[in-house]
Order: sequence, then structure tokens, then C-alpha cells
Amino acid sequence: MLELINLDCVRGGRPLFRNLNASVPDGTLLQVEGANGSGKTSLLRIVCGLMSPENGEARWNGTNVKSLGEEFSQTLAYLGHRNGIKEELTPLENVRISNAVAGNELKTEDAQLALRLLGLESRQHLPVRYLSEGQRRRAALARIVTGTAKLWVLDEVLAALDTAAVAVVRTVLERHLEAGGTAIVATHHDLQISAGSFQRLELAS
Amino acid sequence: MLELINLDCVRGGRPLFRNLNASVPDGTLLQVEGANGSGKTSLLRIVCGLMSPENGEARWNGTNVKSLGEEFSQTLAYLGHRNGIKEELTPLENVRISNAVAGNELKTEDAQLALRLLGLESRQHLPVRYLSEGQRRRAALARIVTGTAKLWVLDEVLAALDTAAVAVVRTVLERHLEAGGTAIVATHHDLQISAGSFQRLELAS
Amino acid sequence: MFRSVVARDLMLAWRRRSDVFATLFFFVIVVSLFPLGIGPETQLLRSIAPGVVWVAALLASMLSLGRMFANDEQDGTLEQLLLTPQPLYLVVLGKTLAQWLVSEVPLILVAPLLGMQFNLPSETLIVLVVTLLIGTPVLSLVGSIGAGLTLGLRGANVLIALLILPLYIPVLIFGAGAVDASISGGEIAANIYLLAALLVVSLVFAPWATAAALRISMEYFLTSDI
Amino acid sequence: MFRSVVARDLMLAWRRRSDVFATLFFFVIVVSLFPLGIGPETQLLRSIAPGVVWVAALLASMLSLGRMFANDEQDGTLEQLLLTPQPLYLVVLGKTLAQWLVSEVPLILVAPLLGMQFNLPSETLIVLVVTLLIGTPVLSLVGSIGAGLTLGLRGANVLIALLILPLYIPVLIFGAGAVDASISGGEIAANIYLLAALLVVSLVFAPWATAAALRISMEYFLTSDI
Amino acid sequence: MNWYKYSSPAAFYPLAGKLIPWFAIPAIVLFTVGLYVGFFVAPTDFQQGEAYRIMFIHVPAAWMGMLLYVLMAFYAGIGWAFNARLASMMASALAITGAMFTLLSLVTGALWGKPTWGTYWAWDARMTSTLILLFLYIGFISLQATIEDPRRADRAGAVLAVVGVINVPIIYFSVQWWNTLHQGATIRMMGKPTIAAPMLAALLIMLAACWLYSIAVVLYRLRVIIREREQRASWLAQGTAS
Ligand code: HEM
Ligand SMILES: Nc1ncnc2c1ncn2[C@@H]1O[C@H](COP(=O)(O)OP(=O)(O)OP(=O)(O)O)[C@@H](O)[C@H]1O
Ligand SMILES: Nc1ncnc2c1ncn2[C@@H]1O[C@H](COP(=O)(O)OP(=O)(O)OP(=O)(O)O)[C@@H](O)[C@H]1O
Ligand SMILES: [Mg+2]
Ligand SMILES: [Mg+2]
Repeated sequence: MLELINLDCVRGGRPLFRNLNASVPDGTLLQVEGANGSGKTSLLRIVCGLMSPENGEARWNGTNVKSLGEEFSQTLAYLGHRNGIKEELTPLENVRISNAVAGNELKTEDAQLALRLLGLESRQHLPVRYLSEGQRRRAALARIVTGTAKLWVLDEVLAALDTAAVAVVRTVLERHLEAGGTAIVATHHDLQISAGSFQRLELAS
Repeated sequence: MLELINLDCVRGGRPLFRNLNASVPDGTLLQVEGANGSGKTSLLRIVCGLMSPENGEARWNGTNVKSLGEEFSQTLAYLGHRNGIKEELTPLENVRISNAVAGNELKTEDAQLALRLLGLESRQHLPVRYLSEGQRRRAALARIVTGTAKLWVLDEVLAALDTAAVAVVRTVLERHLEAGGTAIVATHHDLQISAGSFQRLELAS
Repeated sequence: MFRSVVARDLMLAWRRRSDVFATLFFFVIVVSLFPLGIGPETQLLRSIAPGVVWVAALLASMLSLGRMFANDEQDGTLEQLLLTPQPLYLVVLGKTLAQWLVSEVPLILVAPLLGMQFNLPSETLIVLVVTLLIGTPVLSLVGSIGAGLTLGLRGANVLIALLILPLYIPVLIFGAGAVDASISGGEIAANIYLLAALLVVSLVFAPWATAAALRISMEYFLTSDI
Repeated sequence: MFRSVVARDLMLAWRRRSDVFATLFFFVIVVSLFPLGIGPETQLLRSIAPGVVWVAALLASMLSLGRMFANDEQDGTLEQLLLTPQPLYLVVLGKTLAQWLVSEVPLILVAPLLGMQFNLPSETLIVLVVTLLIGTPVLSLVGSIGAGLTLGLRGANVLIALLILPLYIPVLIFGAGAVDASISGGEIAANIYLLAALLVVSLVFAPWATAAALRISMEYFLTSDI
Repeated sequence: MNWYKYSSPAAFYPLAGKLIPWFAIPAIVLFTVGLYVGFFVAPTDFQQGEAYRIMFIHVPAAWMGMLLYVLMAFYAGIGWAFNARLASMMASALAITGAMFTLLSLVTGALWGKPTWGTYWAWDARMTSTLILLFLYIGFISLQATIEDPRRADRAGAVLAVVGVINVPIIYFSVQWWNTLHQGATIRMMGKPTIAAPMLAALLIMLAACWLYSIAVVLYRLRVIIREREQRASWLAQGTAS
């Protein structure tokens, strides 16, 4: 259960949004929409505790994320505009290592399963450096899919993905919701999630 | 008049596409489509002469782009996955300087006109470092719009853009075509260009 | 998870072996540059040898420190590390340890050879190695603070130099001092004890400082690079 | 357009003033580290001063060279520069000139002050400045080759040191030699002429080599970073 | 017969295989002969005693070190100019061998230094320039090691090697000049001893042996490199075939 309470966000003296309220119960996806520069990324970073709001707070199960610290990180998976994968490592290594660092030792099979799901099977041993833009995004998503996080925070999740990959993301999100997970997703393209419950949040700019 | 003649592209020993042929007369837009990793970026880089094909060649008005050198650069504007703008500079400075370096001194008004067109008026004096992802993309596009290039090579042009920006890009492209320009654009989203003539090229992977 | 952070960085370093060797040879070359600048008089060279070797070690470790967080920041993996369910202190400590193993230990191993180039007596070489063993971890620990602070600022490398070289000075003085002493027959032990003290202090405080620095710079990023 | 390339880089440098100062402070600090590492004997210090100052200049310029093309590569502006309708040779020359103005000239200006720290006689200071004036452009020109070759490689900034420091050695020898000579009353002019010769040679050949290096690097690491 | 066909690695690979023994075996023979003459036939030096015998390794090694660098640069240049892959591979193969010889001359020289003038290392002009030569080799090798794409590695290496080879003479003479400038250098090391006939013979035999050895080893490395690149290509191909 994620709650946004009277969030104000100001960047460089320019207010982006003022007392924004929302509550996202488990099994729900919150799609954040808005023009470029309307504050989607900022909002998502506030949710992750990577950035502090001007006023208000983001709560996870009733407590401020800022004060939750490590145990919140356990339930959180964040994917930003940047992919957060290592160019020197192969997709497989990336998935395994980023999970290990998050305290989730992963069996090779599971990692490979996720990569197959995302259509990177044929590239799983090729250093990310050689991958195309969309393939990198897919590798980044594989990290999220294999994780144990209950709350997914995905920024511009469909960026650089082709239609096939978009479909995969959709099913993955639906699975996550059905499993009682929560997701907050910023995107310019409609997600058309059928499973779980679905909310929109339009940031006016 | 851009011609692609029997282009073979091999990356790391893996063939991406084999004898690809196309001819794009002036006033025409070639939309390159294909799954992630199908070779769109590679094709565009070959057209720019930033990469050499395994076999075949790309011709501009009948001569191989590789052998054209500087005068080809004059007619070319390339926008890749990376925006090619300086974080330290403001959008206005970026537009003016990147034009100046390409030998096209620009009046401040013209630069501002382009930025207004792309909805960056309010941010024109804000260092790009502070801009949102989509605003950066817009700044990058402003460079193309203000340029004098006859051939536009745009990779994933709509990335990170909101619907408003997409509309702008569409109109800009149409203008360019009507003025007898040529464009080759890689994208996953349909452009629906109405003006000028329009070709598709589907890269199978 | 501490272990997996170390493992991660060691693996990355292994993928960039050439870095490691490069740092090493940088160290060797810098040391060898001085005679060329100063002239071949054996006596003169021997008397400046401790200073030269130590300064070179400083510079080498500084260079490799520049990459310590910057790489992770650029590709966005640093955010992930910040969001891992473990104290940032440990993450930092892990990365620092890896950095020391990868970039400093090799220097310690070749240092004696360089010492020979300056005809240092063998007992002096031993002192040199000991001081490096105690001193270089301090360099890594202190350096990581600078690396954290300058993260994402342009020209981070040079800025780091600027920020942390002053903090290195005590290490330099005691380190080179000890080696000097063993040539000129001065007080070696005292210098080494002081180095050890520095090590303890930095081991306790540096990671905290670095963690704080990271948090600060990340906040800065949010406004600076989305 | 040559001018606009220079202008561009100067403007960027201005936005990143901190870099410029950082390089400068790095130079100052490295030079000042030596008295600390070596001890206060005036005589000894004076005899090593020329070498130390020159080596510090080498290292400082090397550090700033690491950024010469790397920044432009990361944000994709280097591709644009390659695609500008002008010979790459000129682009390279422009960027090198800017780099020299921004990173080397300040060093030349503070060098006399540092010389005084080692209480060098004033005529020696003049020689020092002259040699730096002739020598540092060679560093920039030769260094740009290394910068071009290591573009986009992991740990480029260390590798670059490994590649170009050996090539810097003649500059170091003649530069420091001239200064040394003016202390010990040796042959100054010869050294300076040789430096000038180096300048001419590198002015003619280096930009070509750098342009070639850039073409090579761009063409191929673009396959590696899309 | 047509030699051009051997300019393709694939065609050259078997030829190299055939050639290796023709150089390796004589190399071994000459090494044994040379060492025998050098260490048992050649008379003890009246001033240096037995220590001087290290010369029979040291001097040829030093010569090879310098010579192979020039060769390497030459091949690298050819490979770059005419896009001849084999020549570029040749350069890479030469680099390691040359570095080895340079290192050997450094080590033997240092070992020789201890007995003859009481220290392992002095900043003598020739020593210094040899050291720098080693650095140049190392630069070349690590540059190529850092670049995955073999084509880029070849060309980048070529630029470096060519620039380096222009610099080698400059460096060499600058170092000489530097060393004579400061009259500090007291040790005279390369004072040519008036060489007795067997010494000279041993020296020349060892030199020939080093030559043959180098050719054999370079051919061997060349085969390794060719194989590696083929494997790499195929590995990537199947690693990414979908
Ligand atoms: C690490 C130390 C040394 C290095 C790097 C070194 C390097 C060289 C080089 C490059 C050469 C070939 C130069 C030429 O012939 O043009 C050479 C030759 C020679 N070296 Fe050394 N050397 C070292 C130490 C010594 C020592 C200690 C001695 C004996 C005292 C020595 C005696 C000789 C002799 C006799 C030759 C042959 C002279 C000639 O034929 O030109 N070297 N050394
Ligand atoms: N220092 C600053 N001064 C003024 N405005 C700033 C500053 N820093 C950030 N901004 C503005 O804050 C906003 C950041 O918004 P954010 O990145 O969250 O947008 P977004 O919704 O993610 O946009 P996009 O869809 O392009 O990703 C941008 O409009 C940016 O211009
Ligand atoms: N060294 C290599 N070995 C094997 N495959 C490689 C190598 N380098 C690149 N590739 C492959 O070549 C393709 C590059 O394609 P490119 O970047 O042009 O795709 P794209 O159509 O632009 O994809 P996207 O839509 O994701 O941008 C990718 O499939 C990548 O995996
Ligand atoms: Mg955003
Ligand atoms: Mg692409």
C-alpha cells in the first residue's frame, strides 16, 4: 500500500506539482502521465526516497519512506531513464550480479528464464556494450522481473522497446499485479493493463 | 536522392541484413522499422558514413557517401539515440553553437523560434543538465530544425517525447519534405506523414 | 551482500584488467620520469627516492579513485547500490576494499623494483613496502570521500585531486619520512605508528563520510541529471 | 569554422571553470608535495626544482587531456564534430588549441611562483617560462593523439598516461635540461632550439595522427556503443 | 608461384605451421653451440672475470629489442596503409617478442651491473633508453589488449607504433644528450672490451640464434592470433545466432 500525501515538488524554484494525493493499494498499477517536464521522473524519485519533496511525504504501509530505510529498499525496484546495467558485463551477469547485490542470490536458470522471456536468449553472453538500445532496455527489465520487490517504480518503461517487447512488459506487469504487487509507472504510451486494478495520475504542466 | 545498394551489415560476425536496396528521391521520407536489434541504428550510421557496411554502399546523388567527405556532411544532419547536446550549455547556446560549428551562423531569433516551436521557450536559458529527458530530446531536435541540411537521418526520433512533441515533429518533417528535403527515420511508432511521399523499410531480424 | 559488492567490483575490474596494468605502469613511468627531469646523479636520486615513490603512489591511487563511483553513476547502477537493502556504509566499504585490492596492491608489489632503480638498500626496501601496506589503504579510504563528493561534477578526476591531495599529505609525510629515516638512520618506528593511527582513524570514519558524500551528490544529481 | 570550434571549447571550459582551476591546483599541489616528501634542504630542493616542475606540468596536462574528446564522445557531440563540413584536421587543431589555452597557459603563469618556492634565481625563472611556452604545446599536440586513440575505452584516462608519457620524455629532458643548465651554467640555447624543433614537428604531424586516431576510434567503438 | 595468396591469414596459417620447425630447430642448435662457446670456450675476461659471459645473452637481446620495435612499426604501418590484416597480426605478434627481448636485456644488464660496477641500475643513457623502449612496447600491447574489436585494435596500434617509431630516435638521442649534460654519470658501462675471437664468435652465433628464435616464435604467435580471431568471430556468431 503506497500513499502520496500532499506532495509538493519544486525544482529550481519552479513548482512542478502541488499537493498531490494518491493511494495505491496492493495489486494496483498507477500510471503517471504528463507532458515532458511535468514532473513524472521527479515524482518517481520521491517515491524511491532518492529525492525529497518540498512538502508532504510518500508512505509505504503507513510509514514515510524516508524513515523506512533498508527494509523499504528490500520491497523496492526502481528503473529510471538510465538502464542501470554494466556495459562490460553480459545480460546474464548483469541480472545475476544486480540481484546478488540486492541480497537475492539467483539461480542461473531463473536468470536465463527471464532473459528468454525478454527475447535476449541469443544475446545473454554478449557484453551489453554491443547491444542495441532496445536490447539494453530489455536487459534492464530482466533485472526487475527477476527481483523479489513488491513495489515496482518504472520510469518511461516502454522507451526504445519494439511492439513485441511492449507486449511482454504488459504481461509481466499483469503477473506482478496478480501476485499482489504494486507498480507506479511513468509513460507517454498507454499500457492497457487488463489484470489487477488500474489508476491514472495526470500531471498538469 | 539517397540510394542504398546491396548493403550487407554484419556485426560481430552476425549478419543483420543482407543485400538491402532502396532509393529515396528528394521530398521522400523513408521510415525504417524493425524489432530491437534488427539493425536500424546500424543502417542509419552506414548512411552517415559513421560505419562501413560489409558489402555494398550508400550513395548520395550517385556517389558513395564515403568518398564524398565534407560536402556530404554539409547536406547531412544526424540525430542518434544519444542527443548530442552539451549539458553545461542552455538549449539556446546548444542550438547556436552546434550550428556554428557546422558552418551555419544562426541569428538568435531563429534559434529562439525553433525552441518556441519545440516548446522549450521557458527553458531556453536553463542549462540542459536540469532538463527532463523529453526536454533534452526536444533541444536536440531544435538543432536539426535550425540546420540547413537536406538529408535528415533521425534515429528513434520520438523517444521520450510526449504527444504534443510528437505532433510538432510530424509537422516539422512534413515541412522538410515539402521543401524538397529527404529524411530517413528509424522508429517503433508510426509517423503518419501526410505531406511528401512516404516509404517504409522493414528490417527482419 | 558486502561480499557480493566486493565480488561485483572485482569482476568488473577483471573485465577491465587493462586498467589495473595501466595504473601499475603509470606508477612505474611516473617514478622513472623524475631521474629524466632531475639528472642521473646516483647520490641525489637516492636521497629523493622515498619522496618520489610515495608521490607517484599518491598520484596513481588518485587516478584510479576517479573511476571509483563515476562509472557506476553514469550508467545508473549507483542508484541501485544506494537502494540495496544494506547500510550504505557497507557498500562503500566493499567498493573501497575492491579498489584497494585492484589498484593499490599491485603498486606495493612493484615498489621494491623501483626502489632498486634508485639503489636503495634492501632494508630500506622493506620499510618502503611496509609503509605502503599501511599507507595505501588510507589513500583509498580518504580518496573515496573525494570521489563521492565530486561525483558527477565535470572533470571529476582533477577535482578529486584537488580535494583529496591535501588530505593525503600526512600519509605522504609519515610514509616518506619512515623510508627516509631508514636511509639516514632516523626514527622509523614513530612514523609507522603514526601511519597505523591514520589507518585506524580513516577506517572508522572515512566510509561514513563517503556514504554521506554519496547521498549528497545523489540529491544533487536528481536536480542535475535525470 | 575553425574559430567556432575553438570558441565552442573555450565556452565549455568557461562553464566548467572548476576544471581549469582544478588542473592548476593539481599542478601546484604536486609541486608542493615534494618538499614535504623529500625534506627541507634548500640545496637539494633547488637542484631538483626544474625536474619537479616539469614533471608536474607533464602530469597536469596529461590529466586534462583525458577529457579532451571523452566528454564530447559521451554525449554524442563528437559524432557531430566528425560530421561537420570541414577537414577533421582543423577540428582537431581547434580543440587542441583550446585545450592548450585553457589547461596549459595557466600553468605557465603560475610556474614562476612555484619556482620561487624552490628559490630559483630570477633568470632561471625566465628560462622556465620560456621552455614551458615552447614545450607545453608539444604536450597538448602529442597528448591529443593518445586522447584520440584511447577514446571510449575503459579506463582511458590511465591508459592515455601509459601511451603518451614515454612520448613526452624528450620534451621533459630538453625543458628541464634548459632550466637546469641556467642554474648550473650549462648550455641553455641548444635545449631551447631542440624544444622548438619538437614543436614544429609535432605541429605538422600530430593533428594528422590525431585525426586518424579519431576516425579509427569512432568508426569502431561506435559498433561498441550505440 | 603466387605469393599473394599467402597474404590471407587463412592461407598463411598452414604455411606458417610448415615453416616453424625450419627456424625453431636451427635456433635451438645455435643456442646450444653459442652458449657452449660462450661459457666454456671463450676465455675468462681478465678484468671482469666470469661475469662478462652474461654479455652473450645481454647484447643480442638488447639488439633484438631495438630491432624488433622497428619491424613491428613497419608491419603495423603496412597493415594500416594497405588494410592487410596479416601484416597487422604480424605487428601484434612481434610486439610481445620484442618486449620480451627488451626485458631480457634489462634484466641481464642489471645482473651484469651488480658485479661489474656494484649496482643493479644506474641512469645510464643506454639503460634509460632501453627502459623507455620497454614502456613503448607496453603501451602498444596494452592499447591493443584494451580494444576488443580487432580491426580497431590493429589500426590504433599502428598509429601508436608509427608515432612511436618517429620518436624512438628522438628519445634515444635526447637521453644521450641528457646523460652527457649532467656530468654526474660516473659509470662507463658499454666500454667495448677488446673482444677475443671466440667471444666475438659466440656473440655472433647467439645473435643468429636470437634471430631464428624470433622468427619461429613470431610465426607461432601469428598462428595463435589467427586462431583466436577466427574463434572469436565464430564464437560471437553462434553466441548471437537466433
Ligand atoms: C639494465 C642495464 C643495461 C641495459 C638496459 C643495457 C642496454 C644495452 C643495449 C641497448 C645495448 C646494445 C647497444 C648497442 O650495441 O648499440 C647494450 C650493449 C652492451 N652492453 Fe649493456 N645494458 C645494460 C647493462 C650493461 C652492463 C652492466 C654492462 C657491463 C658492464 C653492459 C655491457 C654491454 C656491452 C659490452 C654491450 C655491447 C657493446 C656494443 O657492442 O655496442 N651492459 N646494452
Ligand atoms: N534547476 C532547475 N531550474 C528550473 N527548472 C528545473 C530545474 N531542475 C529541473 N527543472 C525542471 O523540472 C522538471 C523535471 O521534471 P521531470 O524530469 O520529472 O519531468 P518528466 O515528467 O520526467 O519529463 P519527461 O517526460 O521528459 O521525462 C523539468 O521541467 C525541468 O525543466
Ligand atoms: N560484437 C557483436 N557481436 C554480436 N552481435 C552484435 C555485436 N555488435 C552488435 N551486435 C548486434 O547488432 C545489432 C545492432 O543493431 P542496432 O543497434 O542497429 O539495432 P536497432 O535496430 O537500432 O535496435 P533498437 O531498435 O534496439 O535501437 C544488435 O542486435 C546487436 O546485438
Ligand atoms: Mg522523465
Ligand atoms: Mg537503434
